[in-house]
Amino acid sequence: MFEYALSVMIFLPILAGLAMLLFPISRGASRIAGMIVSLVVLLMGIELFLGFSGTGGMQYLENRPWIESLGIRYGLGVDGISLLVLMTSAVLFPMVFSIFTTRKKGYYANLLIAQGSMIGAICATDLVLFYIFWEIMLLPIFFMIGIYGGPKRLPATLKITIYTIAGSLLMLAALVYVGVSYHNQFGAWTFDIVQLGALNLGGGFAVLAFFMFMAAFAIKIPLFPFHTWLPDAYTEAPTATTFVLSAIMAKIGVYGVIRFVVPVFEIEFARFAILFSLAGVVGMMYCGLAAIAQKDMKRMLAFSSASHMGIIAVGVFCMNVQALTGSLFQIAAHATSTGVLFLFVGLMEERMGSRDIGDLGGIAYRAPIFATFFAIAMLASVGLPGTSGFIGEFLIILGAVKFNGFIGFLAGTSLIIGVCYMLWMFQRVFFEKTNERTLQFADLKVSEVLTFLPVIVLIMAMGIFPQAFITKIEPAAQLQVAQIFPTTQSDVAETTVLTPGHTNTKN
Amino acid sequence: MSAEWLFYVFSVLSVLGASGLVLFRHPMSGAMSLIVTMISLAGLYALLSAKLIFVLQLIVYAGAIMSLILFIIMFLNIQTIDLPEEKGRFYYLVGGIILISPIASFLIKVVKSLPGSEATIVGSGFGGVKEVGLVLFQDWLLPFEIVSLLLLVSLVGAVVLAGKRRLNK
Amino acid sequence: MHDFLSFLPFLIIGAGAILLMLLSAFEKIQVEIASFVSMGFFGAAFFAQLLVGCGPEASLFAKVFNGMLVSSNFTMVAGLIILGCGFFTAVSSHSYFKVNLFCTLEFYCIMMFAACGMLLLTMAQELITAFIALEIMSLSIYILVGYDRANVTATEAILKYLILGAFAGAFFTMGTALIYGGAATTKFVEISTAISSGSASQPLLLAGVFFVFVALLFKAAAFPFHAWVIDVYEGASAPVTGFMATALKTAVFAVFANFLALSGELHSGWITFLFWVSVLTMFGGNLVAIGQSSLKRMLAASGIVHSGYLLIALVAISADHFTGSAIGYYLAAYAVSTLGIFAALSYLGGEGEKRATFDDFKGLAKVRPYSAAAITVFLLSMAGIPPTAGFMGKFYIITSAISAGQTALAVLLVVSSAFSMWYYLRLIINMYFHEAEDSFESIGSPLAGAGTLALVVCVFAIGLYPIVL
Amino acid sequence: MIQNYLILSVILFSLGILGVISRRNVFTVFMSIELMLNAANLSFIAFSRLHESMDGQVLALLVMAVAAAEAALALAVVILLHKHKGKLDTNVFSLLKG
Amino acid sequence: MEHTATYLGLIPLFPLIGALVIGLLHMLTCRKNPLSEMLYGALACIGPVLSFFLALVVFYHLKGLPADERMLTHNAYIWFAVGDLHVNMGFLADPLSSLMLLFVTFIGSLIHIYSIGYMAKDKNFGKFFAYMNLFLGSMLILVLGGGPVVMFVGWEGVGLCSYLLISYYSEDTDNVLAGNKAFIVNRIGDLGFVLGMSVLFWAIGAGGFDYLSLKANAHSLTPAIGVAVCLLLFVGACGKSAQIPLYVWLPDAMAGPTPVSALIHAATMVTAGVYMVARFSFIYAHFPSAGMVVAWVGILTALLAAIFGMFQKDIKKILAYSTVSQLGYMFAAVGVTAYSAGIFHVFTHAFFKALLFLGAGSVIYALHHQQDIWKMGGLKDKMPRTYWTMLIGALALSGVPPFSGFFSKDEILFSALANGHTGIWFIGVLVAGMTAYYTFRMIFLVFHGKPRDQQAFDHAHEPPAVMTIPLVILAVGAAFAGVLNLPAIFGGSLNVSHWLAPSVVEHHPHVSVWLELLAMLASIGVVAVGIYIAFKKFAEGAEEPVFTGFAKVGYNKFYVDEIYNALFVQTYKGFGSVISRFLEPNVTDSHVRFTSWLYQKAGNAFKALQVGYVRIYAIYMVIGLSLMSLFLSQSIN
Repeated sequence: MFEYALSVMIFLPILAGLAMLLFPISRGASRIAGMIVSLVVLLMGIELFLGFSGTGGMQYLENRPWIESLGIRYGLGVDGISLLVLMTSAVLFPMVFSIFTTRKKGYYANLLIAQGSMIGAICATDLVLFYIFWEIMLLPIFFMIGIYGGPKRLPATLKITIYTIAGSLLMLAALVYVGVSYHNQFGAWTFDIVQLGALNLGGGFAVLAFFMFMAAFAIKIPLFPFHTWLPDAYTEAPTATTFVLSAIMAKIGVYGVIRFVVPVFEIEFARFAILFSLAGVVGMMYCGLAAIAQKDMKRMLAFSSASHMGIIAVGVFCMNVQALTGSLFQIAAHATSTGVLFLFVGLMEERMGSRDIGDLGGIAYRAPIFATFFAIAMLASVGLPGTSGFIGEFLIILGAVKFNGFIGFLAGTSLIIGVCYMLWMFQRVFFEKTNERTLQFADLKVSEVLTFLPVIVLIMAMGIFPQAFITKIEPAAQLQVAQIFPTTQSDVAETTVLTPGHTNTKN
Repeated sequence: MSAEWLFYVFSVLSVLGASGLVLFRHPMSGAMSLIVTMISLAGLYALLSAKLIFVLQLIVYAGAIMSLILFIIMFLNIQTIDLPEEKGRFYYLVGGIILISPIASFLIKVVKSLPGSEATIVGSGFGGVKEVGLVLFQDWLLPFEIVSLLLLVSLVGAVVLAGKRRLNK
Repeated sequence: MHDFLSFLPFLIIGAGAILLMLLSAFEKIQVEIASFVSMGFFGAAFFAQLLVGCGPEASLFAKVFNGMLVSSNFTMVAGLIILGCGFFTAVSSHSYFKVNLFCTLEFYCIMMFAACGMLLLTMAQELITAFIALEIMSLSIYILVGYDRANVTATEAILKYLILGAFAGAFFTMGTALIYGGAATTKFVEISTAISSGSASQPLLLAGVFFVFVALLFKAAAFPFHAWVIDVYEGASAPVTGFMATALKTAVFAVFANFLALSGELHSGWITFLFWVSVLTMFGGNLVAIGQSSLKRMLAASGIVHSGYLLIALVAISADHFTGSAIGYYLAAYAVSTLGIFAALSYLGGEGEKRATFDDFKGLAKVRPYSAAAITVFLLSMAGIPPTAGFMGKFYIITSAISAGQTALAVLLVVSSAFSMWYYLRLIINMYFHEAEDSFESIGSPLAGAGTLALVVCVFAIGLYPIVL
Repeated sequence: MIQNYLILSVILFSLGILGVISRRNVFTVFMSIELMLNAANLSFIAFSRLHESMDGQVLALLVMAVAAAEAALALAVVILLHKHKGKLDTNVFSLLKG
Repeated sequence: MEHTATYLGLIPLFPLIGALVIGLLHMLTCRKNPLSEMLYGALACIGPVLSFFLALVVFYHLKGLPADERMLTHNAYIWFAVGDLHVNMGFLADPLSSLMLLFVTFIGSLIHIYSIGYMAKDKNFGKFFAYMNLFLGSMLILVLGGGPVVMFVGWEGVGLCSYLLISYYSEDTDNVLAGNKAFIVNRIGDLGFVLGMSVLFWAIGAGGFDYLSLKANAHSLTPAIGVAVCLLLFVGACGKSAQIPLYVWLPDAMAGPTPVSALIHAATMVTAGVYMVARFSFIYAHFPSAGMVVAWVGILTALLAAIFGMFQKDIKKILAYSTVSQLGYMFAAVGVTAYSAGIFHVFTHAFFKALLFLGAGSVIYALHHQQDIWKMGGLKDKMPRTYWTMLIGALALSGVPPFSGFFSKDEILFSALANGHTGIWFIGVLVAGMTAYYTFRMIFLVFHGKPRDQQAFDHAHEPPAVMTIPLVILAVGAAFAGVLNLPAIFGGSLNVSHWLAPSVVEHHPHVSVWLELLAMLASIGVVAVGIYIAFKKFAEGAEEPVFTGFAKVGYNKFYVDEIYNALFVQTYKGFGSVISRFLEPNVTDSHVRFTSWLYQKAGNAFKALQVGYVRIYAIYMVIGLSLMSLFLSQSIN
C-alpha cells in the first residue's frame, strides 16, 4: 500500500475535490470531508517522513511509462530537497479546514485540488509531469481568488494568473528545448530529471532556456522585480488561499529552481547566480521597506512574505551546502510562521471585520492566548533563535557570506528590516489602547487552540531540535551542490573569494 | 503572320473589355464588356489550337454564364439610383493599380523567365473533342466525377438560398 | 479491397448526403429525423474510418484515379477528426434548431456534402482535385453560413465569405496554372520528381506555389488573409461556425501539409515565408481577439491564433518522413475544444443567439454550473493548460518546432499563448466571478448534455492518453 | 510567342484583382472574379500549348465547371442581398465589424 | 583539559521552565480569575534561586580543579550540522562564565524578590515574572553557551525579553516605541554579530564551531579577516551594550519597570557585550588595532554619556546614562586587553548599579511613580534605609575608596595607562569626575534639601521589607566586592584576575608602583572635586534651572535622537512610502502595465481595422500579396 503513497497523496485530494464539485453536498459535509481527506494526507505524510532515511537519493519511487514516443514518464519520488516542501503541504492543509467554517463547498473542493496538485508538483521527477501539476495548481487558486476574494479581486486574479502562466509557458518552451537537446545528444527521448542531469548544454540557446526556466520560477517565488502580482493577489485572496499561496506555492518556485534548474543548467546557474542572488536581496530589502508603509495587515504580510522569499532565494543561489540547506529549512519554517500569520490575520478579519492596522489596538489584553501565538509566529518570522526562523536564516546568511561578502551583508540586513515592520504592526495591533472594535475580540476557542498548537509547537521544535529535519535534507543538499561544483569550479572560484572589506563598512 | 495580328487584336480587345468591366459604373455595361473579353479569349484559345475549349468558352462562358448574369441583372431591374455612388472610385483605382503593380511585375518577371521558344506545330488532333475527351475520361476521371458533386452542391445551394423554403414548424 | 475500405467513409457520407437530398423532397420528414440520420451516417463513417485503420501510405484506386487520392495515417486521422466534427455538429445543430426555426433537411445534406469535400481534400494528391474538393467544401460552407436567409447578418456573412473565397479560389487556379506551366503536371508526386530532376521551371513553380499558398492561407485564416473569418463566424449560426472552425481547418491543414510535404526542397524553400506568416498570424490573431466583445468573434480570432500554431507545425514538418502527427494531434485537440465551445453556444445562445457577448454570460456558473464547468474545460484546453488536450497539442508543436531547429518560433508560440490567456480567462471570469443577471433558460435536450459530456471526456482523454502518436 | 499569351493572362488577372478591390458593385466584383478565372484559363491553355499536352485543356475545362457552379451560387446570393436591402453595394453590408 | 558536567544545561533550564509554567498559568487564567500573586512570586523565585545554587556548585567544582583544567563542558545534543558546520547545543563553564554565572544568578534572584514587592497589585503580575524568568534563562544561555551560535540564542533571547519588558506598560505608546527601538537597535548589532560569526566560520570554523575549537584554531586567522571578525563582533557588542553609535536605546529603555532596569539594563544584559569581547579575547588579543577601536569607542561613549548624565532630570535616565558611561569604561578595559579588569568592573558595577536602580525604584515607588528629581528632595529622613544604601551605591559608582567601584575603575584606568594609552586614561579620569558630579547631584537633589513637592513628600514612606532587604544585601556587595580583586598596592593579590586567567588571554604589564599610586591619586582627586561641586550646587536645595547653551544641548543629548530619527527612521519610512506609493504602482509594475497597455492599444487598433467592408478586406489581402510578391521577386534573378 505504501508503495503508492505519493500517488494516493496526490490523487486522493484531487479526486475528492472533483467529486465534491460534481455532487451536490452541503457545505458542512464538504468541510468535514475535506478535513478527513487532508488528515489522511497528513497521516501519510507523517508516516512518509518518519520512514524517510536521509541518504540523499530518491525514495518512494514510482515510475511508469506514460507517453512513450517522447519518453515522458509518470515518475514520482521524494528526496531531501522535496521532503520538507512536501511535508509543509501535507501538514498545513488540515488547519484551513478546521478554522474557516463560513466558506462554500466549492472553496473546500478547490483547496483539496490545490493540495493534490501541489503535492504532485513537488513529487514529480519528470519535467513534463511537473509542468502539468505546476499549471494545474494555479487553477484552484484562480477560482478561489476570483470567486471568494475581496472587492478588488478581479484585477488581482487576472494579474496573478496571466503573469504566472506567462512565466510557466516560457518554461514549457525551455523544458521542451531541454528534452530535444537530450534527444539530440543521446538519441533517446526522456524528461526524467535524473537522466537530464547528464545533459551538456552550451551556447546562446542554453542561456535563453535557462532564463526562461528562471522566469517561471522567479515569477512564482516571486523574485524582484517580478513580484508585482503578489501584493494584490495576497491581499485580495481569501485568507486560506493567501495561506496556500505564501506557505506552499511560492515555495514550489524555489523548489523548482533547486530540483530542475540546477541539475540541467549547472554552468548557466553558476554564471548568473550572482545576478539572481542580487535580485533576491534587493527584493528582500525592497519588499521589506514597502511593508512598513502598508496600512492593511494582510498586505503588509504579503510584502513580508515576498521579502522572506527573497532571502530564501538567495540561499539557493549561493551554491554552498549551508545556504542550500538553510533555504530548504527556511521553506518549511517560513510556511509555518508567515503562513500561520496569514491565518491569524484572517481570524482577526473574520471576528472584527477589519484588518486595517489603524483600526485595531490592544488585542493582547483581550486575547492573551491569541496574542502569544501570534507573537511566537511573528518572532519565528523575524528569525529569533529558538524558533524555526532562525536556523534557516542563519544558514543562509552564513552561506551568503561565503558566496559573496556584499551579498552576505545585504542578506544580513533582513535581520533588521524584518523586525522593523513586524514590531510596528505588533505595537499597533496588539499593544496600545483597545477600542470598541477590539473590545469584543474573543480569544481563541479550544478547537482553534488545538488547531494552532501543533504548528506553534512545530515552530519551537524546529528551532530547538532542527537536526531531526536537517539530517534528512542535508545529504541531498550535499549532492546537489556537488553536482554544480565539478563542472563549474573554475567559474565559481573567483566569486567566492571572501572579501571582508565589504562587510564592515557600516560602522 | 495573320496569327500574330489576330493575337494582338484579340488581346487588345480583351484588355479593353476587362478595363471596361472595371471602369463602367453600371453592371450591365460591365457585363457587356466582359463578354467582349470572353469572346476575344475564345479567339485566343482557337489560336492556341484548343478547339474544344474555344467552343466551350463561347458556349459555356460567353453563352451560359454571362447570359445568366445578364438575366439576373435585368431580373433585379437595377436602376442607376440603386447603384452605389462610388465617388472615390478613381482614387481606389489608382491606389489599386499601385498595389497590384508589384504582383503584376512579379508575375511578368516570372513569365519572362521562360525561354522564349517559338511554338511548334502541333498535330491536327491537338485540342479536339475526341482527344481531350479521352484524356478527360482516362486521366482525369476523378476530378470530373467530383465536379458533379460540386454542381450538385451548387444546385442545392441555389435552391436553399434563393428558392422557396418549407420551414420546420 | 483496402482501397475500397479506405474510401468507404467518403462513400458513406456521400450516400448520406444524397439520401437526405432525396428525402428533402418529402414534406413529412422532420428536421430532427434528418439530424439523427446525419448523426448516424457520420457515426458510421467514423467507425468505418476507425476500423479500417490504415497501413502505409497507399494510393487509392491507382489505376482509375491515377494516383490522385492517397490515404495514409495522417489522412485517416484528419478524416476521423472531420467525421467527429460532423457528428458533434449534428448533435449541437439538433439542439440549436429547437429554438432557431429556420432549418430544413437540406442543412444536414449540405453539411454532409461539405464533409465529402473535406474528406476528398485530405486525400487529394493533385492540385485540381484539391481545388474542386476545396470548392465543394467551400460552396457547402457558404450555403450553411447563409442558411438563415431572413437574417441580414447571415446574408452579409455569406457575401463576404463568397466574394473573398472566390477571390482566393482564383488565386488557387492561377497558382495551379503556373505550377502546371512550370512542372507540366499537377500531381504532387510528379511535381516532386520534376523538382528533384531539375526539369521544372523554378520561377513558375515559385509563383505557382505562392498563389496556392495564398489560397490555402486564406482558408486557414492566416494573417493578412484573416479579416473575413471574424465577420463570417459572427454572421453564421453557432453550429456552422463550430463546423467551420474545426472540420474546415482540419481539411485545409491536411491538404496544406500534404502539399508542403511533397518535396523536401519545396518545403525548405518556404520556411522563411511560413515563419513570418505564422508569427504574424499568431500575434495578429491575438491582437484582433483582445478587443472583441462578442464570443464568436473572439473565438474566430482565437482560431486565427491557432492557425498560427498550426503553421508552426507546418514549418516544422519533416518532408522526408512526413507523419503529420503533431498537426493531427493539435487539430484533434483544437477541434474537440472548439466544438465543445460552439456546442455550448448553440445550446445556451437561446433564440436568435441573443446571448452572444462576454457580458451575456455573466454568472453562468451560478445558474448552470455544469455548463460553465464544461465551457471552462474547453477554454482551458484552447488556452493550453494541462492536463487538457490543448496542452499536449501545444507541447507536441513546440517539440517538433524545436526538433526542427525553430527555437525562436517555439518561444514566440509560448509568448503568444501567454497573450491569449487574457481573452480565454475573460470568459471564465465572467462566468464565475460575477452574479447572474440572466436565467439562462434553454430548451433541454439530453443529447446536448451528452454531447458536451462526451467532448469533455475527449478533452481529457486525448490529453492524458495521446494515442494518436 | 507563348509568353505574350501569358503576359496577357497576367494583365487580365491583374485587372480582375483591380476590379475586386476597387469596386463596390456586387456584380462587378463577381464578374471580376470570373475575369480572374478566365485569365487563369488562358494560362492553362497557353501552357498546354507550350507543353503540347492536353492536360491543361482538361484543367481549363474543369475550372470552367467550377466557375459555373460558383457563378450559380453567387447569383443566388445576389438575389438574397437584393431581397434584404434592395441595393447591390457591398459597403451597405457592413453590420459585422469591429 | 576539559571536564563534562551534565548539570550545566539545568542552570538555564530552571528559569526557562519557570517562565513556561508561569506564562501558561497567566495566559490561561488572566482573563477570568487571576491567580494569587504569592503563587506567582514563589514560582518565579524558585528558578533563579536553584540556578544560583547550581552556579555555586559550578564555582566550587571549578575551584576544585587545577587552574589549567578549569573547564566544564556539556554538549546536550547536536543542534544542527550542515556540511562543515557543526553546532552543538553545548555549554561551557570556565572561570569567566562561572563568575558571570554567580553574580547573574545572585543579583537576578535578589531582583526577583524585590519585584514581588515592587510589582504588587499589577494586573499582569504573572506576565512580568514569566518574562523575568525567561530573561534570566536566556541570560544564562548567553553566559554558558559553548559556542558563538549558542551564545547568540541567549543574546537574542535577552533582547526579546528586554523588548517585552520595556514595553511592559504597553498601553502607553511611548513605552512600546522604546521597546521597539531597543529591539531594532539591538538587531542592528546582531547583524554585526551574525556576519562576524559567518566570517569567523569560513575562516576557522570548519574544525568545530565552539570556543575551545576556535581558540585552538585562532592562530590561523589572517590579519584582514581577524580584524574584520573583531570589528563585526564588536558591532554586536555595541548594540547590546549601548556603545556609540548604538547607545540610544538604553536611556529610552527606562520606560520599563524599575526592577527590569536594574536587572536587565544595568546589571546583566547590557554587560553581555563586554562578556562577549572577553570571551573572544583569544581573537581580540591578537589584533590590537581592533582592540584600539573598541577602547576608543568605549571611552568616548563613557565621556558622552557622562556629559548627558550631568543634565538629566529623570532619576532613571541619570542612572541609565551612568550605565552607558560605565559600560564605556568596560569596553575601554577590554579594548586595551585588560579583560579581567573589564570583567571585574562588570562584576562590581552589577552590584552598585543594581543597588542604585533598586533604590531609585524604592523612591519612585514611594512617590507614586514620580521620576523627576526636581520634584523630589529631603527624602533622607523619610526613607533612611533607601538613603543609606543608595549612598553606598553612589559612592561605589563615583569610585570613592574603599568602595568596590573604586577598585574596579582604578584597575581599568591603570591598565590603560600601563599599556601606554594615555589619552584613554586622561578621558577616563575626567569621566570619573563627571560621574561623581552627576551621581551626587542626584543624591543631593533626591534626599537632601527641602521637599519640592510637598504632597508627594507627605505620602512617601519606606517600602516593605521584601524590597529593602535586597537593597541591603546589594549594598553590602557594592561596598565590599572590591576586596575580591585587591591590587598588590593594597596588599591584595588580584584574586579575580587570577581566577579569570585561564579564560582570557591577557598579560599584565609591569609598571612602577609610583605611577600606579599617582594615577590613583589623580582619579581620587578628580572624584573629590566632582562631589564637591555637586555638594555646593545642590546640597542646599537648588531650584530647577532653565538650561541654556551647552547645558541645553547636553540636556537634549546633543540632539542625537532627533538626528537619528531624521537620518534613519524617517529615511526608512520615507523609503517605505516611496516604494509603496510611487515605485510599486508606477515603476516596478511598469513592465506589466506597459505590456498590457500596449496590448490593449494594439488590440483596439486591430479592432478598428475590422471595418466590415468586404472590399477593404480584399485590399488587406492584396497588400499582403504585394508585399510577399516584392519579397519573392527578390529570389528571381
